[in-house]
Amino acid sequence: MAEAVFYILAAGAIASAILMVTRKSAVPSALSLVLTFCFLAGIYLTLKAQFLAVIQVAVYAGAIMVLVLFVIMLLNLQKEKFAITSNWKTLLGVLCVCLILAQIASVIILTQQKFPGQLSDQATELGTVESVGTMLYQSYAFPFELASLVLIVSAVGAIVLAKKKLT
Amino acid sequence: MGILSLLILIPLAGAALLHFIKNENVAKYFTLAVSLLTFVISLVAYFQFDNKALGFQLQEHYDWISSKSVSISYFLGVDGMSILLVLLTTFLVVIGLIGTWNSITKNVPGLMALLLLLEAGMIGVFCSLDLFLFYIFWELILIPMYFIIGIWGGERRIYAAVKFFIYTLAGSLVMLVAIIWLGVEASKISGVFTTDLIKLTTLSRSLPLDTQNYLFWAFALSFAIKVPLFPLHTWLPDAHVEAPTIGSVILAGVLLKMGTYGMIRFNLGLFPQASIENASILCVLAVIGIIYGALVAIAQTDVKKLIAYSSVTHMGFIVLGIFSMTREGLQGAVIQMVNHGLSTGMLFMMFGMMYDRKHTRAISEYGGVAKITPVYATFFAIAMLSSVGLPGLNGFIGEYLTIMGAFLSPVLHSWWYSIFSATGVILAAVYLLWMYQRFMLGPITNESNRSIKDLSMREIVSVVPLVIFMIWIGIKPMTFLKTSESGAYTLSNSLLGVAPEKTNDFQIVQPQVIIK
Amino acid sequence: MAPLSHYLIVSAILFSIGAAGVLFRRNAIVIFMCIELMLNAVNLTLIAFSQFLGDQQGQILVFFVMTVAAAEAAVGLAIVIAIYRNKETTDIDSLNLLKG
Amino acid sequence: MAELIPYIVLFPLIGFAVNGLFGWKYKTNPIAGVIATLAVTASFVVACIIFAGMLGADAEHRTLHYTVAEWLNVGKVNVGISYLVDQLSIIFILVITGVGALIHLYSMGYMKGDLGYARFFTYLNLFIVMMLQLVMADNYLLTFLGWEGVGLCSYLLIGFWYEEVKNSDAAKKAFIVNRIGDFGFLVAMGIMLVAFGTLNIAGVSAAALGTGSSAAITAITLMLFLGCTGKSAQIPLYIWLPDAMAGPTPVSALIHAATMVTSGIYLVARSNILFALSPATLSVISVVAIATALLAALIGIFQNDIKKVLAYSTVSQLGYMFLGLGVGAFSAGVFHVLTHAFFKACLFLGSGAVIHAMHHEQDMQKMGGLKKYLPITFWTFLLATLAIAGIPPFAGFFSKDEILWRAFSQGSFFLWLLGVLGALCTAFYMFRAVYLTFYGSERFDAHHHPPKEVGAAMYIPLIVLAILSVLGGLVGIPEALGGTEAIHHWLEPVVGEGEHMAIAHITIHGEGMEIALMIVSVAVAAIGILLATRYYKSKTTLAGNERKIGGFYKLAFNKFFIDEIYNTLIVRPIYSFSNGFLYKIVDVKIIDGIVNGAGALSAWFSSVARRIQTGIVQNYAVMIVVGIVVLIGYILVF
Amino acid sequence: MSKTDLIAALPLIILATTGFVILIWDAFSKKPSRAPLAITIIGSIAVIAAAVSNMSSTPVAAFGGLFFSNTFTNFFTIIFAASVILSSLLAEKYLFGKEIIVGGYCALTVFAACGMIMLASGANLIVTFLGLETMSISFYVLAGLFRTEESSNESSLKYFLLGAFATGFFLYGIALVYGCTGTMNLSDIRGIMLAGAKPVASYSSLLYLIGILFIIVGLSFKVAAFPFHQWAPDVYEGAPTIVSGFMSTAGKTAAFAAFLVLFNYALIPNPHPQGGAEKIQIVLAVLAALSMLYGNIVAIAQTKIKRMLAYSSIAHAGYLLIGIASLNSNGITGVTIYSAVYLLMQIGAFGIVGMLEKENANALDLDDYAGLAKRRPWLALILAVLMFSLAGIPPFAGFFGKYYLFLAAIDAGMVWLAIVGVISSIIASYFYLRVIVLMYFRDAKHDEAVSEKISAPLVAVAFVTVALLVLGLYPSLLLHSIGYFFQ
Repeated sequence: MAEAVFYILAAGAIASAILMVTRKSAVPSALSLVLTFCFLAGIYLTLKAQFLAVIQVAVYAGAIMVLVLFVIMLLNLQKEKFAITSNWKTLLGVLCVCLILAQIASVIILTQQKFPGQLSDQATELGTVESVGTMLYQSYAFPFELASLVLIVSAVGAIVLAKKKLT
Repeated sequence: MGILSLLILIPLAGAALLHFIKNENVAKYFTLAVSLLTFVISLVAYFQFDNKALGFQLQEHYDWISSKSVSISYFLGVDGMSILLVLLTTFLVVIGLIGTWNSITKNVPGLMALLLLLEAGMIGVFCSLDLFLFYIFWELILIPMYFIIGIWGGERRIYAAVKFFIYTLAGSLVMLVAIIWLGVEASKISGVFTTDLIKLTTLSRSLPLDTQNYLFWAFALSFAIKVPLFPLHTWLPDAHVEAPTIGSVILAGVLLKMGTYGMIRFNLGLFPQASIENASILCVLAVIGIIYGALVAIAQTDVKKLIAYSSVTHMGFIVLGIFSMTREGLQGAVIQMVNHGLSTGMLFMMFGMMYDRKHTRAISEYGGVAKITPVYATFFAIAMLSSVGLPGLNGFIGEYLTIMGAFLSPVLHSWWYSIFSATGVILAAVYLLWMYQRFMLGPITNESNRSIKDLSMREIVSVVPLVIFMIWIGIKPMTFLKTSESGAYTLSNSLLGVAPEKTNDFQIVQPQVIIK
Repeated sequence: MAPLSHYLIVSAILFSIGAAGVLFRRNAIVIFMCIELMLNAVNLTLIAFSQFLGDQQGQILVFFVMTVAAAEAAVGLAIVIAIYRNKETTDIDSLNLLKG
Repeated sequence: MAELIPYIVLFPLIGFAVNGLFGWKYKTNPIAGVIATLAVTASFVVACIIFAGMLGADAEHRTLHYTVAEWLNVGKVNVGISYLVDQLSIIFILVITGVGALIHLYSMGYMKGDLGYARFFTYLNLFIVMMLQLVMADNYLLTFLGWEGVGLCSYLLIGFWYEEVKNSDAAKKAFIVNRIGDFGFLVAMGIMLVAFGTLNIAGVSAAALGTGSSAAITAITLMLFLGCTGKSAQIPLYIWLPDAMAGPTPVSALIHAATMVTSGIYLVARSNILFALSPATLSVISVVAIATALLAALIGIFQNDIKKVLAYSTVSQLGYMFLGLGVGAFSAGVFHVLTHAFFKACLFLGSGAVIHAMHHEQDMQKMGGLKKYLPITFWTFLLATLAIAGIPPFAGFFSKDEILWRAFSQGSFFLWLLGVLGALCTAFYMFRAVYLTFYGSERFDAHHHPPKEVGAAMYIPLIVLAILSVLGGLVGIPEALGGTEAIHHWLEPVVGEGEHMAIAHITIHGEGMEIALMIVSVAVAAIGILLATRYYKSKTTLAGNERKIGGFYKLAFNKFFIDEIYNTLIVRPIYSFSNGFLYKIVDVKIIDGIVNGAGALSAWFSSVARRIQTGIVQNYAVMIVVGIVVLIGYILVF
Repeated sequence: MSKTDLIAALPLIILATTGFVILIWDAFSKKPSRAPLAITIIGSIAVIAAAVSNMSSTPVAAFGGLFFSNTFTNFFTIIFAASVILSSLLAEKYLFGKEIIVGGYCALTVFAACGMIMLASGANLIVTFLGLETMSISFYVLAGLFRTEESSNESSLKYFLLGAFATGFFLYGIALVYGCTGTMNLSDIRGIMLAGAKPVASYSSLLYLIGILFIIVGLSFKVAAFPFHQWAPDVYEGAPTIVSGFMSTAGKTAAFAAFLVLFNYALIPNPHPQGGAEKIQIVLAVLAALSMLYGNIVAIAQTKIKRMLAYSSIAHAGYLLIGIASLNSNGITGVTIYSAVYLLMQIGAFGIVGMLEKENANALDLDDYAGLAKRRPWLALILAVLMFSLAGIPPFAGFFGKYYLFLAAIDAGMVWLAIVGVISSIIASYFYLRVIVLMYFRDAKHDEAVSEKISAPLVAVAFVTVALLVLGLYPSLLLHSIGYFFQ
């Protein structure tokens, strides 16, 4: 059962991802991406990572993608003609990406016997808000603080770059 | 502080101080004073030097970069071969300065500073007993010479300067790899990465022959470019032609010797077996250079270019002498280095004097000048004859000893090296006499030449010491050969101690003949 | 329960789709979205490893990746806006002032 | 006695130094000539004292050594500035200083008023110094110093009037051709060093005796002989000598007739043991020598320049000397050197007097009838001509005939026959010169510039030399004619051993045969003189007559086109090869082309490689992806 | 969070605080002033002081193994702080007159430096990742600082897109390494690698190697190594000059510090336990070789000085990669020395370019340097020294750095790599010399000599020059302070 759910979600994620990269217009792309994120959140759930599933939806689908859509609308980009470059260089690139996929996938398949066969026993516990939170605020408080630095930087950066008028 | 450090530091300090001198004349006199002081100190060093003692003298040793696994030191010292070259350097700088006193009008303090920097570098090269230190001095010389050619040179000075720089750099970087490699190999044996020449001399012999060969060639390449050995010589004519007179004098007089000095000190000193194995290749190139340089010199229409190609020939003799590895060859090479410094230096300087008057390098613009400037013609003739290798003048001693060295060499299995190189004496006469004829003799073809002034007192003062040394070395060479004797003999003995038996072209029984 | 390898392969596929998108989409914002997809794919790998190995560090990192993604989004969009102000386009092919 | 030796060298050296350093001050003042002449005379006096001493001593004590200083002592090269005066070298020393002094004296008159007066004597003294080094050295290296030194002086003196291209060309040619010879000498020294480990002349000879004949000795001697062909003007290197007549005539007399050109003979005689040990080399010498003698004689027949005639005659006579050496008659060769020095110097000085009187006109076609204007010159010239023609009892007869006799007795009839043929030519062209110059009509402007006999400074040497030309042969009158062969006995200790080895297989002929041959050669000389008289004595025009001979005339007149052949086959190809191929193609195009090409290649590569940088972001991303594929591929595959 | 933890992180804390102080100052100040620069410099000096004092204390992995503090990390901290000081000094003239926020510039440089410290000191892949991102995001913004200029915009966007793309790979690499080792703690990974047994063997060494490879890709991108270098010329050209100087030096140095920590310490510790290590070594060596050759060759054809310096920086990334590829202690020393020296040289060169650009109306073509020696003898002299040093000519420090790197390569048995280094150095000398040729051997378009006035940028470049000479003559100064990192 859980297996089937995973495959359905996975198929959905892949399909919506493909939709995302193939839509000519930016807005459908963005919406497809939101869909992908949701599918991914579902997959996280199958892995019993509830906390991350929740913030996946909240942060990605909710915050980031809204921001992106907002900008798209702001810049009025939906009508643009350009969408896809297709020349031999791009084709070469895409081919290479496929090759990378094949390489990684083959390595994964080749060595899959060595992976643990099922979720670890603590999996359920690990994925909860409580345990992740404890971890973050205790052992990983330092990087948590550092993360604030990243956010500050992005805030300052956004101001520096996009503020309408500087003094 | 030891006397050798002093020799390096005084010109360096002089160069630094020149930054604060703006007046041209003050700068010149200051530089003259500094270079004279250096010369005097080098004389003191020469008299402190004990001809009879073995090994390196006047040593100075300070740790420089040292740790558990790295040992690079500031290590100076001289043997008979290097002290002669140090003397040559300090002497030529003084002479060159006097001889070209009025040639330069543009940014004189700058040139003077570079000249002193160059002097410090050259002395450093000849005194370093640490490969790392040696390399630093070796490269240090590039910078001032590059500027001297590039700023004060002729029309194609930029091309010449860049070619000189990159060509030499190419060689020396290969040497750098070799120095590091050698140090690494040493560290595998002794546990310490070292560039100490004396330590490496013993360590390098235990390396596998392959490695020795690679290292040998890396060093040889670098030195061969500097010498320059055929076919790596093409930077030389350009550099000489474009350089200002003082640059040519120093370049021909001293810089080229760094290459041959390196061959003696490092190629022979560090890799005796590889040297013996590869001597014939280098000698073949040297002999080709001797003949080739001379033949190409015949074709030149530019005096400086002609002298430049004659350098290729002369330096070929030195390389031949070095890789004959015999006492005669090595001694000949050492004295030939001095000789070439004196005679080619003088040729360049004297031509520079003419160039200052006439501003052309084309031989065809001259002709019959001897009639107008007899004193000049006389001195030029002496320098020319010294270069031709006339017995009684210095050039002969060097060429003769190197050729004999090649004859006697047990590592060169043929007499053809010597025989072919001896044809150089014919060709030298051809190109130099022909040049002299077109330059000095015959009717005055160019009426404007009638106004050329003969040498001034200053110029005579600058060339007379050179002539004195030419005759001195020609007639009493042992004064100088005695100095380098212990060094050269020790090296030759250690090399030929590992050499195979000689097989000659002609089977000759060598009887021991003692005739009274 | 699907095996770990399937999770990883799904992740790899998503990653590749994202990477491919970066290569052929011309709109700077869409390219940025593709990159977001790539990060998400990695997140999946991290979570899968984390849960199969029973080690929480993977999930912690995912948390930070999301933070970073947000930060990048802010900066990236600011850059796009700045460009749009000057050139009125977000077509990256038109950005070739600098080359050679 | 030995301690006097350095003074022989010292006096001319002082003369050289004084004139060299201060000569520019006293310009045309005769003081320079006085100093130089006195210096050489002093040295001649010293030589005479030594000679007298040697005469007084036993044969074993006639060898004197003196070491001035150490010169080179490096490894096996261990030579000093040390002198060896023995029976052989004293002859040369006497000739050099004696004839040298006379010629110095003569030059004082000849060069009077020349702007380079002091310079001339400086060079001349230097020449004496160097020539003395050559013959006095006890080792080959010092000999070589002298050898090259005289070459230098020759160069300086031939090109003395360097304003003329012709002169400086001749000087250059002389030096370079000599250098080819010196190359041989140099190589010979190298082989000596390898084979015998010494450069000491006595040492080498002794060592060679120890080893016996060998390839090395043949190589050494051939190489030495190459040196001799340069210095002593033999085929193939004789070409410089006729051109060398461009120098002032005293120079031609001293250097290019009496002394320097005989240094080859000295060298061979000095190394007689080496040469004797190499029969092959001796044969080569004989052949080359006779060929030279004949060729030069033939060319001499039709030359119109009086000095050229003498020059070719010198080449020819040198050929005779070498012929003597080649057949192992070392002392005979040296004997001819001695007599030749007298009569040829006399001839040259005579011609100098003529030229002087004719205001530097050298073409005999523009002379004639000078007998009455220049009586002293005429008579001395005639005596010397008789000597060279081989008319008894003049000096040349004895020495030349001995060479021919030794050639014959060596078993080579052909050498003898060719030698006699040469003698015929010699007599012919020498008398041709006499007739053209001194007889016949005056083919010059006698009214405005009547020729005047030369002054005392010039005719005293002429007379002295003429006397010597007449009497010089007395030291070597063959036993067949009841003589003592004094010079052979004198030289016996030096060259005797070599002669014995060289002529081990001699065919013994009687004295009757020797006398018969003498008669033949005298007859031949007489025929030559008669022919010359027949054709030239009273002829007013000659060019027309000679031209009628046709082809042979053309060949001989143009010196068999040897210079042109050398020019076309050697000089020009070398120059074209150097300039057209080595310099312009190998050096500039290939070697430098590669160097510059490396630079150009990286520049080209640079401009190509930078095209990857398209400025388009996605291309950059493609590059990244491609890189990743390759890297992972590497990890997976290898 | 103990006291030792805080002390260990003190430099980082001080620096971050400095950033916040600047932001606060900026928020309240009305008109542009130089105060932020002063604050930055003071803060950085304090950081250096803290780092120096930390250098000699016992090495720790603070915060429960998240943050290293030892000689190595503090050394790099000092370098980063110094580069902040230098670029602040250089900015003193450069930024004024343009419509930008000085405070923003200062804050972003400081935050970028914070990121660098995290990158160099991170004892956990999480911290490393955060550091990388902090630094990168700051750079994206800094590159676009001249937001009204198209080239600056373009530079910023290119950097951003490609940087984020590369980050994706880097992150994927971390994920794979994590998956194969079960931990992100570097010390633990090192332990596992040295043990050479458990997880890697039981999982997949191939997957692990691919992970490493992706990390290499991410870091190579940051150091601009071939073939991940293509952003660099465009970005360095388009970005404000002093920012280019800062990015191409400090940023690269930080990435190399991370390289050292990740590879030499954790991922492939010495002695090599796995067969895969040789492959990684070859990969790194090949990247090094290609970067050196490509960077130097393409630099020849450049006509703009900033672009030329950008390509030279690609080549220098190659030289530094030699040290990484050597995977031995000499390599560590070499990379450390050379990155310090390189930072001085490159920041000095960009600094002079910035000074001249400011004075001579955007003079950024190489031809604008013709005759500089006459106009500005001191600047020309300094630039000449920098060029010689970049070309690796003794006695300047650039030579010594190269020396150590070649030493490392030969010590690792890769003579060929040293020879490639040599060949590319020869090629490089051509374009470095060209600058000197222009300055000294060619005549200027306008010739009047300008008397040099002492200014902050001049002090900075003069300091750099003297430092290069001193370090070149007495490299022990550096060597002794480095000591032995991973023993």
